[in-house]
Amino acid sequence: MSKLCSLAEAISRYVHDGDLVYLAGFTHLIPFAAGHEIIRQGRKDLVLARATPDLIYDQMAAAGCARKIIFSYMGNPGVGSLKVLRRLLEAGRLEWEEYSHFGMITRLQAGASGLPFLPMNPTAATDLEQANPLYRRVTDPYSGREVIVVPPLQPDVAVIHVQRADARGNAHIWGIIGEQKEAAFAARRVIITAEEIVSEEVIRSDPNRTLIPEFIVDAVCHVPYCAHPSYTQGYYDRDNAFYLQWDEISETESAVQAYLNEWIFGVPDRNAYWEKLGAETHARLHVAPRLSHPVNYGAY
Amino acid sequence: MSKLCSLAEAISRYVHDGDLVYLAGFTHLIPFAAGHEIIRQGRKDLVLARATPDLIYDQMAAAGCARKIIFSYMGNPGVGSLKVLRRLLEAGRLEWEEYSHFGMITRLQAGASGLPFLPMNPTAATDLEQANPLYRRVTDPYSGREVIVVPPLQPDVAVIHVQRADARGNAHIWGIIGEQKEAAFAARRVIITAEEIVSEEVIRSDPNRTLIPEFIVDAVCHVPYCAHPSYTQGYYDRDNAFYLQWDEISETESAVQAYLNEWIFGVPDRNAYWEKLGAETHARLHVAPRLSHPVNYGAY
Amino acid sequence: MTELWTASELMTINAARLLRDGDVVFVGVGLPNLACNLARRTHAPNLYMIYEAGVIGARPNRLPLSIGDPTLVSGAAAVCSMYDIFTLYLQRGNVDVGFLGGAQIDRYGNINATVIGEYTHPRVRLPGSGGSMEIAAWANRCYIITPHQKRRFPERVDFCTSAGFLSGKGERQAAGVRGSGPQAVVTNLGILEPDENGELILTALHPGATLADARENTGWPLRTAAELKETVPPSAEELRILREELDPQGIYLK
Amino acid sequence: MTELWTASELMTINAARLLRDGDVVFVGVGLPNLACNLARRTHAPNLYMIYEAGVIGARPNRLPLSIGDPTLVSGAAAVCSMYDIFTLYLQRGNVDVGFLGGAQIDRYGNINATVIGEYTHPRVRLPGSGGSMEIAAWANRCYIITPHQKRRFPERVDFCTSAGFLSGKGERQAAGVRGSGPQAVVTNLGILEPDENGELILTALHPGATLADARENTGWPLRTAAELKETVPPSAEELRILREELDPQGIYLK
Repeated sequence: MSKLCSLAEAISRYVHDGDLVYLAGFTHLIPFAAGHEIIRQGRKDLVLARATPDLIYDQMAAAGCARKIIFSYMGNPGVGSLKVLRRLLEAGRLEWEEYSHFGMITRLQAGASGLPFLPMNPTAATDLEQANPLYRRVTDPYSGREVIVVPPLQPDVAVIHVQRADARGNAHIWGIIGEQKEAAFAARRVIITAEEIVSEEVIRSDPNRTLIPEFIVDAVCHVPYCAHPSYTQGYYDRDNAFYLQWDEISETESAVQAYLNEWIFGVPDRNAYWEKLGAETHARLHVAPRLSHPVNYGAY
Repeated sequence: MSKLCSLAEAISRYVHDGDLVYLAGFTHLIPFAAGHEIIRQGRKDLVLARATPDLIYDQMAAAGCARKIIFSYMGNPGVGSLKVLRRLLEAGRLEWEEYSHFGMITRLQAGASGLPFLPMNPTAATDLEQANPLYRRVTDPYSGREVIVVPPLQPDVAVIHVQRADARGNAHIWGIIGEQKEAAFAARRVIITAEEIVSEEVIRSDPNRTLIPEFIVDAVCHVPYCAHPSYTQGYYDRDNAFYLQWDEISETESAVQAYLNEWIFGVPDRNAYWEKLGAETHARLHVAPRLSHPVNYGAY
Repeated sequence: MTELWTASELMTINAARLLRDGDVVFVGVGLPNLACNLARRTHAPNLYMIYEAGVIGARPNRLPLSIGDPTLVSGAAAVCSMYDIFTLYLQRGNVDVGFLGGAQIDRYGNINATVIGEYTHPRVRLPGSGGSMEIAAWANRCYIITPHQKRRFPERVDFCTSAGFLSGKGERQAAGVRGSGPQAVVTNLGILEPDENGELILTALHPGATLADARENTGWPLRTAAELKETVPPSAEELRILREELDPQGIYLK
Repeated sequence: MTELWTASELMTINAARLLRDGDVVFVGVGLPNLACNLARRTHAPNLYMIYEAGVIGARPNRLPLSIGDPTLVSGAAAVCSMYDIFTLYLQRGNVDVGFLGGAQIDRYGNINATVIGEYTHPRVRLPGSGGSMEIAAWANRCYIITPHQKRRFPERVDFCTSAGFLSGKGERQAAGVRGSGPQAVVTNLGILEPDENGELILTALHPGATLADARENTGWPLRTAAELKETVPPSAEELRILREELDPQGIYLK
């Protein structure tokens, strides 16, 4: 059964006010287009969860979509601060819940596994544990020593960007895979955005590459360049210049609102956004091919 | 640094009397050649751990290598009993320790993760838990309900058969991946056997396919057809006829010893074993190619 | 009983009919695999087959002869590790149907696949749980296919490898497992289903089988449903698919 | 201080020299990445670089500008999930060296990367732990590269994001973490190392830097090693590799 639909339809159908939303991807494959569409559709009171909020949650918070943020590293990767989120936190205008990367990812793994908690070895750094009551301790029944545990995180909806998927939602991902699989299995609803929609035959030629199977997927959207200014391995480069530029834009509320008006509210969809970026940016982000050696599954 | 050596050298150097040994592979990629070499070298008092002992542990037990077996399904897959192991257990001549598949695999996952235990949801079937004191219970600090936990399994040595590896031990595996990765990371020493030794360039053309990285590997052995009568996806078929034949051979001690004499002690290595199988078997197990569509990593 | 079909064919066809279109099924080899493939070719074209070896959405080109047959992998939708299949798929609640089997099934649908006699001094040592302890607990629904013999249907299993309703539905509910337990046992004589207390009672007989047959071959006083049904005989099309397409060599259906 | 090299170059070169051939290093971008690549091109050709994004054995063709730069992936030995990198690699004990950084490093090597002021009412909200809480605990050895400034070296951190020696070595040992903690802090003035109680003391000065400089820029009464060494000046070859091969545009080394 095909689950193909437009990104606008998918967001409208599966992302609701007040939802706990996980836009997945560690630096790689961040579904910016989905964040922009959520902004355009004016969602409110979202709980935004991501290990690294990155620019996309800075933008969504600036647009007023967020009630709370759950994170483990609130920086502009390779640049510095996420200034919108930082201002909101320093002003007490946004709730937050904080983990280390491992704590955050362990919450997703527990959520994806259907477990009530998962353990981690102690780190001796207890300040965050004291600040966040969802960190707990459990006694190892074998040694009598303590481990740190976190509860499952099960987002209402996860958006997962992938290189290629078939129309049913079986998805191939390569390059940095971060927490894509765990977020998809943890979530109650899953939206796949894909650079390419391919035939089942392409997916089924390499089943070990499929991280997400169709039957946990609700919608499949064909969204080329979805990840810009993040990137899609093999398809286009990370726009490091824009990450630097955001550091300037996000200095002032007015520049941020001007950006939202021009680049989010001012365009109908990702196609228009990509066209607006222009030929020079397209050329700058272009990448030459470097193909994997195929493997032989055998015609059994 | 190349870790290439013969399988005989690797077994002699890294498998010692009394070791806890894990020959990995769920139905697929079972390193029969390594088991046969352990038999030829006369190792004693081994603790043999595998989710599915399969014929290889039946043979190793028959050869007197084993003191104890740790398992979760002691059958001849698709055929019936493992008659050697069954006789030994019924006669009280072999120690055993037993789990469900999930319990066994969870022990490996805990061992691979460096954790003192991992939880599983309760199953309501408590007889095995009562029979095996390594199953314990822990209270979920969030709900107050109980989970079942198992401790880590960290084998002294694991043997992992793979389709292709480079000389340093970076290994590509596809098809059924079972517990290969978990067993390798859980073990103190790792022997890789490979159908093909390839250049670094082949491995590095597809880093997402690498399940085992060089720096946890101690030895790399080039052993084509290592898995027969199990199989290697894309390289040769499973020898179902031999699985049926073993059901007959293993009826009597004398037939088993005759088999060991002819097919293990009677051949110096896997090459000779494969040649001895003969052209008809080679033809029967041959498989036509079915290649994966390559993916593009980009020349960044 | 008529000889228009074998007992294996009869059980496979009746098991296939229990599957619903869209079900995600945790499949074993042998009769459950045939039942699933038959359902896909008849009333449940969107049945989704996953295997404990970590194969998702398999489309085998030949009859798989083991749970890890390479034909399950070539052309599958996805392959994952065993840890993933038991956590992300089964424990997470993504599996609708599991098939179970064992040497003994008791009055409350508990299954023994571990040992006849004492655990520490086995009279007959069986293979053990494999995946079944968790499948029985966490799949939404479970089905059992087994020949109807007194020694296979004792009042109480020697060892509870996989939980049915324990000593009654309340006890399973109290244990807090997510799955609803065994929903039907398909035998060569008919179909047993749990009553409101989780006791297996006879709800249908196959054409030609009698209540006396069933009682004689059950190790507890077998009760029947208020309205005992007769199953619809295998159709020519069901038999044709099994014999010509799925198991032409009669490996499982003899 | 001479101007034959920048402070960044000096710190990078001295950090590189702390690495041993064969070390498995958990690398961040920026100076740690440059230090590792410099070590690989000089005395540690078998240095093995892994990244918290899940990249193993990276061989970047260009200077990576973020922890998830695609050049780290193309041509790498392996890529795995974040859960795997923190469990199978870091928690399992497969990482020899971790690099750490933060806004504050205190007398006992504890690091604050979370907040200046109160946690619930932040004066300055910093990015937070990321991977560093676990790296500081579980990597066999940790190194810190940081400019030597009084505000960066308080007596006690406002918030302990990553554990050094807490209030002394005994307390870290009692906590039972596997790693041996921070082994050196490389600054633009010299090198600090923990004494037998885990207190950071000055063990070496760079050419031209003075003890007075170091004391003035440290927020606690800085003690020195019995024998205070002077670091070997950067060699022409080390500087050439940094400037010509690794960061020709001077992105990190200005």
